[in-house]
Amino acid sequence: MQRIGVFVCWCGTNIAGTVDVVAVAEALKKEPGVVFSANYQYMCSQAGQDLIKAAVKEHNLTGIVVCSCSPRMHEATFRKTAAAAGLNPYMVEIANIREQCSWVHKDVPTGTEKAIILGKAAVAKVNLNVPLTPGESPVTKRALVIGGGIAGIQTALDIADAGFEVDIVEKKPTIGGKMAQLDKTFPTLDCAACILTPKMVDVAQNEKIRIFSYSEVTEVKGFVGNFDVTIKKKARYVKEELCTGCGACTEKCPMKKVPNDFNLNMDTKRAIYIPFAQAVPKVATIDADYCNMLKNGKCGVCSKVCAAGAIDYTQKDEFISEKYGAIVVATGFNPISMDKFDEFAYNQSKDVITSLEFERLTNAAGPTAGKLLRPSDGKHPEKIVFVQCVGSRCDACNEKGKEYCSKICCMYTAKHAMLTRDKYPDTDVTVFYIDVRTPGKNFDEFYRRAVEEYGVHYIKGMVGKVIPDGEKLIVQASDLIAGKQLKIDADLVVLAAAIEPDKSARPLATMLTASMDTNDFFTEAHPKLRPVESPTAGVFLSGACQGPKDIPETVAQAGAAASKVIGLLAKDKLTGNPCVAQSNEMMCNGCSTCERVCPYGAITYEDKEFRMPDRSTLIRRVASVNPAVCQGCGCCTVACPSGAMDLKGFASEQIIAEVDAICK
Amino acid sequence: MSNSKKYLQEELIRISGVNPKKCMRCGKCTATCPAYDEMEYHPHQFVYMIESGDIEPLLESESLYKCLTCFACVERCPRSVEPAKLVEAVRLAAIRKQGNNRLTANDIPALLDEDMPQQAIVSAFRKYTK
Amino acid sequence: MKFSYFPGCTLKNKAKDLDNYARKCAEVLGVTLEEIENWQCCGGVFTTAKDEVATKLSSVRILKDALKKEQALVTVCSACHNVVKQTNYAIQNDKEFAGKVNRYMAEDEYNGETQIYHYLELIRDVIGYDKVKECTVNPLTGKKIAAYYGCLLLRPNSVMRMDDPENPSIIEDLIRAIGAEAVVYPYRNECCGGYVRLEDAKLSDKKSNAVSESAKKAGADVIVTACPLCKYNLEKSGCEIPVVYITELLAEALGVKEDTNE
Amino acid sequence: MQVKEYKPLIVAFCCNWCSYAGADLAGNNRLNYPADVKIIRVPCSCRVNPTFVLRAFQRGADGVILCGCHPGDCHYTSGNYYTRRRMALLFSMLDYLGIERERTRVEWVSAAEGAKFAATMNDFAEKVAALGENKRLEDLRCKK
Repeated sequence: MQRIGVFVCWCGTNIAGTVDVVAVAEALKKEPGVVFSANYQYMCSQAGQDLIKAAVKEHNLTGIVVCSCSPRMHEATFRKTAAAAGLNPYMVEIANIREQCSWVHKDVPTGTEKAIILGKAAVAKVNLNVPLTPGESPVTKRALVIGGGIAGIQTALDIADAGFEVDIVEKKPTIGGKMAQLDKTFPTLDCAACILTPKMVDVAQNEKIRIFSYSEVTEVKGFVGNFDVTIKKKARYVKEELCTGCGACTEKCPMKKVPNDFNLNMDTKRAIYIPFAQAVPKVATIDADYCNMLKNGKCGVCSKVCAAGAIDYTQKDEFISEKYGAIVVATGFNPISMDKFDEFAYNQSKDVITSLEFERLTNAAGPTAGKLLRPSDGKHPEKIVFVQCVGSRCDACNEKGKEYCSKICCMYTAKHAMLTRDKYPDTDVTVFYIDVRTPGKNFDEFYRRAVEEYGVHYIKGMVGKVIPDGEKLIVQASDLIAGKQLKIDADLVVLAAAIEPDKSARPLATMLTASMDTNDFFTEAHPKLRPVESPTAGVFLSGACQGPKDIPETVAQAGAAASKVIGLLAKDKLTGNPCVAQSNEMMCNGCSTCERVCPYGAITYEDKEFRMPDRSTLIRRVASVNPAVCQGCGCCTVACPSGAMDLKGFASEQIIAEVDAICK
Repeated sequence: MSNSKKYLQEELIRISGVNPKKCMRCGKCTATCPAYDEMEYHPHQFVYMIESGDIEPLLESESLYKCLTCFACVERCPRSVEPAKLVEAVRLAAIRKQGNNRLTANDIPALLDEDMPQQAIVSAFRKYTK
Repeated sequence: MKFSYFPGCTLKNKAKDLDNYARKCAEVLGVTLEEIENWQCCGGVFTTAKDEVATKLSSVRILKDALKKEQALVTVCSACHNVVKQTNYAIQNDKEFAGKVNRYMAEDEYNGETQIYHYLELIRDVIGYDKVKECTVNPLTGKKIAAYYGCLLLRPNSVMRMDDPENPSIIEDLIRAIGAEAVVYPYRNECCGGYVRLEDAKLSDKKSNAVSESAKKAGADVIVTACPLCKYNLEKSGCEIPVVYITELLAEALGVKEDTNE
Repeated sequence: MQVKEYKPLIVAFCCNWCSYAGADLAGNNRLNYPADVKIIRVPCSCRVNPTFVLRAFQRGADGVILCGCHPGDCHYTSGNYYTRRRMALLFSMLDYLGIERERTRVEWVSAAEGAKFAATMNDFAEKVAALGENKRLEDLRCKK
């Protein structure tokens, strides 16, 4: 039998105004198990807490009921008080007689009657409370960052800076991501490579950071603090540790017609290649689809010219298992395919390009060495039309595009238009827009400069059709302000394609049990207050995998994700919520129902040996809850057909006791 | 909006099955319309004017009979507003009124020629006459 | 292989070639087209209005007839195809409309079960271009042919589902299969002016001219179409290169053209 | 003869993250609802076993209401979907037993919807009061 103390708070007149606190204390004194009852003006004050502590000592209390404000307000306070008095903090229950009683009822008899009932329910529950201890689990002090773009790079650097080990897994042969492909960055027009490549070098040189390039995550097991991850290192047919990145092989390889994906297939590379000069790691990779040696055993040139002896045609995919305490997703974005938007003639003319392609065309390291030339004939385009919102802001039932605003297009289009006018003042530049969205710092000023100083012609309207006509592209569009349908003879049309999450994100989300929205962006634990955490504990979000973002926002979020990871890794042990599910193995019939309803994958089944009364042993399949993963929703307790599953702190018995107390 | 305007608006939305509120005013329909030069009110204006209840001018407009029903605006509209269906709804609202038939059987002989396919006459009748 | 076949009214009068050659070619390619009995005109255009039911019933009768014979339905005329297909789509996707339609019709309920092929789809999806190549006895080598799709075959794509509505290839692939050169030009999916010729011939001329000029500029010797109204509008507006039905060229390639000339 | 005023007894199960907070907000804003409503806090609406509802009716409750987060907003991602299905089944069975549908309800109340919480409770209490005392499931052995 418990020895329960009841403490009724007045909360000044907040409670005492509508509830006769003395009567409540008196009435509850008669309840089974109650050995002490008191009332006080402010229970949460130091004096009030001292009163509780003294009573615990004096009356050898084993349980406490506080009739006060909402447990959402002061449950933690009173649990600490109990702990200070030597009681298990989970032996405290709160009867909410303020928010849910005195504040919503007007007269004293009603309020008092209800407060007594609420108090009785709490007493009934405490009678069945048992001391609970939060589970502890160790933390592997290493983080995994999936994706090596600017988001992943920044997160990794920040985590490493705090002294923790970080691994970056990047599916391409080099880190750098989309930012490495950009020319200049808005709104300051810094050269992207000038600000990105030093960070890439920092990553390469940081002792705490390992880079798994040309690699993918293939399996994730475990839970916060204790993830087991399998990483596939794809065969690059070059020994990373031996390759010096001298580039001799990439010059001598006879297979010259390999589409160069780094330049968006606007030029070619060799079958053995280093994506770009500042690649990290600066190691060659063989494209097995094009290499003659790998396809039919005839060639071997790269092996002959490699002074370091790094070429290895027999290399196989390698699987590595690693342990991590936290995982950061930084899988980034891609522009959507333009196949479904051929009214803009992307597949009909080489001179209709996407903005990312334009970025490569203006980049000094790009296919035209930075000269703005038409892909079709290498001539300088005299009239350029930019089309915004291609595939963004589409209706949900429209099968072609995306419902959301891609966010970055207005600004990069203004940048492209401005840079074109700056470098080639004789070029006529027109931008078709629906709305110009420039809410960032110095963004609108930037856009206005494009119009006012650089003379970019902005037209409110949309392009309906691009008609390839000999060397020209006839752009048929609306000018909504002039009330005209225009036909512009352009030399180059640039489409601001919507962006979408990388295709690798969906299978990764499944592996991580992290949730995604309908557009395959990762969802955050709370859209406002926990924007860099996934609802799955130990999984964090960085960059455009969570939603369209520009570089400053990505870097800010990357830092925020890193700080959350550091906060987690700084702990030696993780204390969980002790109110977790627990299976009674003697009652469990091994049906797996609970396993199926658990949203966290916290329940597993194992074959266990049981000693029978006749001393024989029996192996039975029973449920087992991982307390570190269980979040305590209790869904499994209801699903369990044999009643074996229960929730600590909210046991079926306790809730029924409350029901009974209320219905008495 | 007056009650009669509201009634007409609801009627048009019902006939067309289209929600003009979905429009984001990009003007792609008007950019794409092959009959633009012949129209007084253009596809995006049909959407906008129906949404704001300013429908009378549309009912009177020659533009109703210039739409080619080529579905280019339906195909290219990013918001699934499908302006051609609204144009059709207004045209029907106009010609369904007594005596408002655009084309009568008596007009046909003058328009016919040796090679004209039946399809042209049948279609025109469907579009211009009730 | 037997299919229900709906020629439509124009093919019985002004566009007999389109019909006759379609049947002849089908026979050569191993497909029998059985004409639906007592069919009525489809109406020429699909009325998008939700409250127009009676005008769509003739299409429903055609579809029901094919269903009764447990055959897929084949159409040739672009306009008929558009009307029948849009009607079928409306029955499949608009319960209220389907209900009204079925209350009009005395017999069994129809819920959009019939599969509809345009003649071009029949060739692509059922017969196959390889079979066409095999049966080609008179390849049209060296001929530069421009395919004119117009609007009705391709749009709205959510209903028609024939090909990429902005960059189609179904006619071009057939042109190549019969040994000719396909000329791709930007106006091939633009409108010819359609029935508006009766209302405003100038508009129709302008639209048709844009198409034929575009084809000519791209180097075409001949324009092919599957729509009698497109052919009429192009010719009427003074197109300088011949406009023929796709079935006529196919018949020429398959060596059955002379037979049908009466 | 003395007529005792009939007051319904209503048990409300509220999830900790949304509805219980919504009830607190109703209190903060001093929005009245009948004292007949007594709230039991559960971590998630999916913690409510149908037997709890039956138990309440057996012990003389006149109405039982479950409140959870809005669909898609569940703190535990999917708990309220389970609640919705389980309770649909339970309520149809209670209906079969002759317990009026109006005595049971599932309602989504977010932490920001104090007003909705109060309005829901007022409405529910009124409907239950109109039905009168629930005797059908009441276990007379439970009566003193």
